[in-house]
Parts: sequence; structure tokens; C-alpha cells
Amino acid sequence: MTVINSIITVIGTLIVALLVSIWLPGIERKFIHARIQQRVGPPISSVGIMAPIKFFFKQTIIPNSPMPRLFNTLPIISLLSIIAIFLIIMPQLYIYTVLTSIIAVVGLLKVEEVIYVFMGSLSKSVMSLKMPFPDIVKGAKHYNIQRSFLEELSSLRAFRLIAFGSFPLYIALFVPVVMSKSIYIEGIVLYQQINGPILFTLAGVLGAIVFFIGYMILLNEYPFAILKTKADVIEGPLMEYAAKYRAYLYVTRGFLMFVLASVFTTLFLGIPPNLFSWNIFITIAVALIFPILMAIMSAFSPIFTYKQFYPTVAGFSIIGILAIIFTFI
Amino acid sequence: MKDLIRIFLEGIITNTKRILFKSDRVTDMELRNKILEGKIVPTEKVAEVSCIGCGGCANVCPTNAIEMVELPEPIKLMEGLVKDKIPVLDSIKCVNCYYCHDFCPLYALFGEAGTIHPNDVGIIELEISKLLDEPVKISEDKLAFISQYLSDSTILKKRKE
Amino acid sequence: MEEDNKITDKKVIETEVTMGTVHSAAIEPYRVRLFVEDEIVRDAEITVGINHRGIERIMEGLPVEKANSLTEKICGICSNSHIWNSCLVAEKAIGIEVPERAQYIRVIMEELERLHSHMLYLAHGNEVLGHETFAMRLFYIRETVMELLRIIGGNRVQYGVSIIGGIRPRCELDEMRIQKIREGLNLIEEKITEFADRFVSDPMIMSRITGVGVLTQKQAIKLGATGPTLRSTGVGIDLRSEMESYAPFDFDIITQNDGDVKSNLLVRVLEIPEAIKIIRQALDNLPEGKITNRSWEMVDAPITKSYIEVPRGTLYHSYALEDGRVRNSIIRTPSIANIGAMQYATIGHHITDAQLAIVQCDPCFTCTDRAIQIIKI
Amino acid sequence: MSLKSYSRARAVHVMLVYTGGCNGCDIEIVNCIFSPKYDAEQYKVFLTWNPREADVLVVTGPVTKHNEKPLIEIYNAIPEPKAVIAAGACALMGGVYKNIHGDIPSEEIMGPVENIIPVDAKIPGCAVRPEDVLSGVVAALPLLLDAK
Ligand code: SF4
Ligand code: SF4
Ligand code: SF4
Ligand code: SF4
Ligand code: SF4
Ligand code: SF4
Ligand code: SF4
Repeated sequence: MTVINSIITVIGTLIVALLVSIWLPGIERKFIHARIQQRVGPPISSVGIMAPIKFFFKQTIIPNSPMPRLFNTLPIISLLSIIAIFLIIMPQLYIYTVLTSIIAVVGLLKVEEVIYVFMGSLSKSVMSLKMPFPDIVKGAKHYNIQRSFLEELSSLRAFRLIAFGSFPLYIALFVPVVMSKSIYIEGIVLYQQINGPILFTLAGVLGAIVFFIGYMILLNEYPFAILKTKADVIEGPLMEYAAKYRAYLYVTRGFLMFVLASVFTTLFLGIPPNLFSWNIFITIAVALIFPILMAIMSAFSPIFTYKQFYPTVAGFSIIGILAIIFTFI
Repeated sequence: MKDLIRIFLEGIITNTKRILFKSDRVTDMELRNKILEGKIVPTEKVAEVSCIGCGGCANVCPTNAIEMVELPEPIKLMEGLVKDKIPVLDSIKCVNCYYCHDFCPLYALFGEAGTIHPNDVGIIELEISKLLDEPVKISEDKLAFISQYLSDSTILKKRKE
Repeated sequence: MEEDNKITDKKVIETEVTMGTVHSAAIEPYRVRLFVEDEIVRDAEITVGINHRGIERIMEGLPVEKANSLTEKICGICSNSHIWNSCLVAEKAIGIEVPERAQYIRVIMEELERLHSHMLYLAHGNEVLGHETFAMRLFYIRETVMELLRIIGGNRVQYGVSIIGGIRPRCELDEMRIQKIREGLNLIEEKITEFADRFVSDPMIMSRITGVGVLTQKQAIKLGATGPTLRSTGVGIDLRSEMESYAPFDFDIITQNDGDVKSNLLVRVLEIPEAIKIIRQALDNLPEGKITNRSWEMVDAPITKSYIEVPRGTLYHSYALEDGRVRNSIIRTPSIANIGAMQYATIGHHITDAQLAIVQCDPCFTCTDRAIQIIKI
Repeated sequence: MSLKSYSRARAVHVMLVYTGGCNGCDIEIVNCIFSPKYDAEQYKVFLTWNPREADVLVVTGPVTKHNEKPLIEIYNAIPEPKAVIAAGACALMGGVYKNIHGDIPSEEIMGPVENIIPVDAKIPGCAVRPEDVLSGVVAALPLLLDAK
């Protein structure tokens, strides 16, 4: 395999991944949500493709933020970190062994999560405290009190999600590691080429379920969208993004769906994304199935507050740990 | 628990059908076509046949939303009463105060459904000639009320000028 | 007092979170200040008055007919209730007898309005819960009621049915309309039963709504809660049982005992079949005859009061008559009575649940904002 | 059609601001979006509560005093190109609160919406009919496209 060849494969796969991923939000909305809700629904291109393009052509405004520049770079960092994850799991890059380990994937996913904390604390939207209204009057019940923006609230929640929310995902990531006794993606893939996919073992199935829940939490999809519930924080950390930065957010979300699905196929099926192999169809299929399942779940569940969130996360973490234990059997 | 399983299973079946075959879709497709073709029309506001063309509604409207439009051919309703204008209501100006409806003589004098209404006037079947032949019983203060309305509106208009 | 334990020491409160005047959960303009400690609400303050349009003042000095049709514009949910009640005031003051048929039709409108108001409440509740699918289903069921209202009043909202002495002739119920109402009712009954079945056996929803926003009976009474919010705490007060217009009908007063979001939702769910029952009775026994009494003379009258039960509680209208014009108009609406309950219900809950606790009391502030002083910004 | 206008026509984000009417218009508009019978999303119209995301601002109500400033702020927060749709008699004329009887000047109502922010399309009615809202929003699209 020559270097040129590898580069073409990597870039080609990346482009195909991007192309597929922009359809995912539309498929979720039109085919699942709309049909369950017994309506026609938007065209599938609207949500994932046309909306970002439209935002790209909108006027770039300076966001209400103490550090507008930094604030606006955050979505780009987030997109880049996801692209990095995608690159790591591609076989062409396995030569850089140290970089292509599970630890790197976990690290980059953490970057993605931490970005929400920053987004939230840097955003000062008009939908929150900036709304002009004279409600602090003499004789008010609580007079001298620190007032917080809705986004700060969501940034706090993002922090909590880092602390406990994404637990299931990381536990699930370590099921293949323990099974193949290798923290390198290459090792995990090789193990599965010899012993068959991890998914087809008991531990693998449990791990996959836990992975799926982690996937939903990381994507902030209902019922785990505590970060951006309409009932209180409206859109939370994302509120101030406009124009092309909002477009990046849209693309990032679709791409994250795809990347997480390909992480899954790599780790649980032993099929890393590779454009010039028939297996790419399996990757794409998984990338389609995950959002569909997620959409069905989210159409039928109310949003969780911590009261439901903690037990759910704890429960699935336990299942994840069980899965890891089962790997030894 | 049994309930839960039943609902779960039923849910899987109906929703699979919904997802795969678009079953149970309740969106109004006729309306969809109309909207896409731009064929949504406002409801009728004036029952043109039954209106006697007295112009009271136009006079009483606080926002001047009603304009009396000349009929191409005047219609003779009865001896001494010719209908040569009918009201046209401009929805953009109307504030839905019901003054026009409540002033329309068909309502105010005869107690029938008024021939103008800011929303949907509906189907009004009135034998105008018969109705007009009837002697009108109306109390003094109601007459005063109606006339006060008329003058009130004129005062308003003058003030604007 | 044990109930007051909920309100904690002021020192604990760390931050304040403000929502509104434009907010996705509220939709209507109102301002909620939540005083939180680690995302748990310790105290709440709801500011209304943003919606103030001065209706009572515009009514002042208007001829009574005009003032009455103005009251309809107080609210697009209870539009029939307001116009009905303010007509009742005039009828009481002048001593006008309303034909029985008109009274029946008013009751039918009111109960249809109750149906749509309750379904709207349930849909809004589900929306705040984050359950878009259920909210949409409820909106669809509600669509049938809206269609019925349109058939009768010519408009989906603001139908202008009542007038002093009866109802407007255009809203007369003929055979065709009666038939349509019956069909619509059957459809609604079937759909809502199906929905209620599904709703109460959903474990995820139940875990969100049980034990949230609890209002004890004592507190509810102390805070002056009214309507379904009061009934959800086990107090069986429903003014309909005392209203003359409802005398011919047989219906049950629904109560629940917990005072939480679940009880509130259930009270509304269970009131829907009762409302359908009332409409059916009214249609079956609809008396023949005139629909408006037009032979009355205007007299001057002192301040006259009237209370009725509207979907969301007790509504009060009062005014005096002078030369056929309205004087000293005062309106007190259910939502203003429930604000205390709303504030109280949020305490001790996570912010997301606090919003739900506010919504459980059916906040709708368009009618509330009348008697409030305007501050210049 | 350029990609720019094409994409704009295929995804329209609508924000609803309610400035003190009677709830009637407001609920009818929410109805357009939430009732599967009307389903605004099939016309590529999406509801948002975030001005930064919105393209079209739908304003209902006569704009009461306390709502004037929030409305202006929200309007300013929407990035260009943007359009404003005033829905309902209140938003168009100040409704019965301002114009009924004409001779009572209102201190409470600052509207109609036109007095406060530029309005691009008007939807009459009290309350607006959902079909009017939808056809209004669909008709307002070309306006959006032509801008800039
Ligand atoms: S309802 Fe409309 S047209 Fe009729 S009087 Fe009032 S403003 Fe004028
Ligand atoms: S008041 Fe009635 S009868 Fe006279 S012109 Fe108007 S609609 Fe016709
Ligand atoms: S402020 Fe309250 S108590 Fe006073 S008159 Fe108004 S409604 Fe009644
Ligand atoms: S309580 Fe007030 S705002 Fe709520 S529905 Fe009734 S009249 Fe309307
Ligand atoms: S408080 Fe009542 S009387 Fe005073 S301006 Fe408001 S509506 Fe009018
Ligand atoms: S204290 Fe004064 S301003 Fe306040 S309600 Fe009483 S009279 Fe009015
Ligand atoms: S236009 Fe009519 S329905 Fe709409 S907010 Fe105003 S009064 Fe209410």
C-alpha cells in the first residue's frame, strides 16, 4: 500500500462519510419522527443539508459573548476532533500505533464534551438574562443575588454529563479492549478478524446496548437532552451560534452520528471504515440503524431530569461492567 | 406489568406499520395541495344576497375596514328601497369587534343573523321582502342606541379629518 | 407550620435563573424567577403584567353590548366563558330572562371549550415534558373540537356566541350541526380513551410526573387555588354544581388526592368524559323555542357580580350600569388565583420539573394581566 | 435558482413571539406546527425558540408596553436575511384593544407591530386560521430569497 493510495483512501472515506452523515438528521426526522407522529414531515434533505447551507449564507454576527472569537472557534474544534476520531479508526493510520489507541478516542470524545461546558459559559444570549425587563424592584423577595444565564445552567449540566453522563459509552468502549487484551485499535480489529466479531458474544451484546445508550447521551438526544431542554434552557450552549458557525454545529452533529457508528463497527464488528472495501456498506448500514433506533426511542420518551437520569446511567453502567466481567468467562 | 407488555407490543406493531407504510397518516393532504398551489381563500364575510345595502356596517366600523362598493346593477328590494351598494370587508383592517354584525339592521332590528360578520358569515337564508314587510317592534332605547352609534362614528370620522 | 418547611432559609439560595418574557416553555409572555441552589428550586417568583392591555378600562364607558363583546378578546382559550359571564352580569343587573334553549347552547359551547382547553393543557404539559409525539397526538384530537367550534361559531377561536338575552342567531343549532357535534363527540371519546390508556401506563412519563409539584390541600386552599388545580388536591369544589345553567345536567365532580402533576393531568383527563356527558344531555334535551330574548329595557344598575366555573377555575365579572354604559368593571380570572399555587409548587424540584410544576397549574396569563400597575422601562 | 436561494427555500426556521394578544392567534400558530393535520414541517418550516437560528419572526399580539423592548431585541438578534410576519388583528391594527372606539388612546399598547419593527407580510384574522398562517409563511419565502 503506497502512501498516495492511503491518502486517497483516507480522504475518500472521509468525504463519503461526510456525504452520508448529512442525510442522517433528515432520515431521523422524516422517516421516523414524522411517521410515528402521523404526519408528512420535512423533505429529508432539509434538516441535515439545506439548513447548514442556508446558515452558511447568513450574515455573520458577533455573538453575545465575552470572548466572541474563542466562542466561534469552538464548533470548529469540535468538528476537527470528531474528524480526528474518524481518522484514528481508519486502518491506514494504524502505523502510528500510539496515537490510534482507545485512549485517544476517549480523549477526543472528552474534548467534544468539554466544548459544551465552554460554549455554555461563554454564551450570553438575549433569550436569557439579557431580555430587557424590569423585574428587580424594591421589595422583591430576593434582592441581592447572583443572576445566572440559562446557558450557564446548561454548562453546569454539561459538566455533570462529563462527570457521570458519558460513563456508559466509555465502559462500552472498554469491552472490546478487555476482550482483545489490546488498547490499540489495530489489535482489536486483528483480534476480531481471527475470533469473529465481538458483537456476537454475550459481552458484546451487552456492550453494544450500553454503547447505544452512551451514543444517545453523547448526542444529547431526547430523553437525555438535559443540556438543551426546551422546557428550561431552550437550546443551552448552542443558543448564540448563528450563520456559518451554526452550520458547523449542524454538520458536526450529523458527522458525530456517523463517526460513533463507525467506532462501533470497528470495535464490535472488526470492520474499520474503508472506502475501497465492500465492508463500507456495513459501516453505512450501522450508521443508518443507530439514528433510526435513536429516533424511535426519542419519539416515545419524555425528557429526563436527574431523578431519572442518574438511575438510567447507573443501571447501564452496571450492565457495562457486567459485560466486561463476562468477557473473562 | 402485563399492561406494559401489551402496550409495548402493540406499539411495536403499529409504529412499525407507521414507519414502513406511512399508515395512519392524518395530515390533511387536500389542504396541503391547496396551500402549495396558493389556493387558500378567505371565508365569505358578507352574505351578498340577503344584505339590503344600507351601509350601516360601513358607518359603524371603527377602523374603516368596510367599503361600500357600487353594484353593477341596482336591485329593487321593495317600494322605496333599492340596493345599489354592497359592503366589502378588508380583513387586514378589521379588528373583529363585531360592531358591523351587531349593527346590521337584519340583526339589530329583526333579530335574524346579520349579513356581515368578521369571520365566516355562514349560510343565511332570508326572505328579505317578507322580512321588510313585517312591522318592526323596537324599543325606544334600542333605537337611541343604534342612532347613537351612527352619530358616534361620524363624530369620530370628523375628528380624524 | 409543616407545609412551610418547603421554603428554605434565604441564605441557602445561591443563584437566580430567569425565564421569560419570551421562552419556549411559557409561550405566553410572563417572567419566572427561580431561586436555585444546585439546580434545585428553593423559591420562585412569577411576574405577570407583561400582557397588560387595560381591558377593564377600555370597557369603562362603553355601551354594555360592546363591552361584552370586548371581554371575549381577553382570552382566546376561554373566549366563550368571558363573554358568557359578562352577559350574565348584565342579565342579572337588568333582570333579563334568557330562553332555555339559549342557555343550553351556551352550556354546550362552554363544555366544548372545556374539552379544547383541557386537551390544550395536556398537550402543553406533554410538550414541557419533552414528549413531542404525545403533544402532537393531543393536538390532533383537539382538532375535532376546534372543527365543532368552527361549525357553530364560524370561527375556531373567538366565536362570539353569547349576547345579552341569549345567543347570536347565527349560532343556532340546527339538525345538521347537532348531528356533527354528536359524531365529533363519539370520535373524541374514542380517541381520548385510547390516549389516556396509553398515557397512564407509560412508566417513563409516570416517573416524571408523580410526586412533582405537590400542592397539599391546606396550601392549595390557603393560596386560593381554584378550578382543577384545587380539585387535584381533593377539594371537590366545582361552581358548576351551583350554577343555574347547569341545573338540568347530571355530572360528577372529579377530584384527585395527590396534588401533583399526575393528579392535575388526571383531573383534566377525567373531566373530558364528563364534559362529553353534559353535551350529550344537552343535545338530547335541547328545548325548542327562541334563542334570544329581545324585549328588555335598559336600566341603571349598581355593581352586579357573577361567578362561573370556566375550564381553569372560577371566573368573576362585575360591573355597574349607567345610561346603558359599563362602569366599574372588574374581572378576576382563574389564573391570577392560581399564581400562588404555581410559585409554591415549584419549590424543591429540579428546574426542569419546576417548569412542569408551573405548567400543571395551567398558567395562562392573558386574562391575568389587568389589575397591575405599569412601570415605565 | 442559486444554491443560496434554493437552500433558503428548503429550510425555514420560524420563531414565534407573542406580544400580549389573547392567546388565540398564538395557539393557532402553535397548532399549525404541532397538529399533524397541518404539519408545518412538510412545507420545510421549522419552529425554533432561538432568534439566532430563526429566519422568519412571526409576531402575534398588539405589543404591550413591556413587550416592546424584548421584541426589538429579538428582532435585532436575528441575523440577516430575515422577515417578519405579523399575524392576527392585534398585530396588524392593535386589535380591539387599541382601535376599538378609536377615541381611547392606549397607554398600554405600543403596537401595532409595524410601529416597532418592519413587517414584511400580514396575516389577517382573529384568530388567524392555521391555513392562512401556512400559506402566508409559504408565500413569504420568495421575499426571503430576494433579500440580498
Ligand atoms: S368587525 Fe371588523 S369590519 Fe366589523 S366593525 Fe369591527 S372592525 Fe369593522
Ligand atoms: S349593515 Fe347589514 S344590511 Fe346594511 S349594508 Fe351592512 S351588511 Fe348589508
Ligand atoms: S386587583 Fe385583584 S382583588 Fe383587586 S380588584 Fe383586581 S382582581 Fe379584584
Ligand atoms: S384562565 Fe384566563 S387566560 Fe386562561 S384560558 Fe381562561 S381566560 Fe384564558
Ligand atoms: S387594571 Fe384594569 S382598570 Fe386598570 S388599566 Fe388595567 S384593565 Fe384597566
Ligand atoms: S396601593 Fe395605590 S396604586 Fe396600589 S392598588 Fe392600591 S390604590 Fe392602586
Ligand atoms: S387577533 Fe384576536 S385572536 Fe389574535 S391575539 Fe388578537 S384578539 Fe386574540
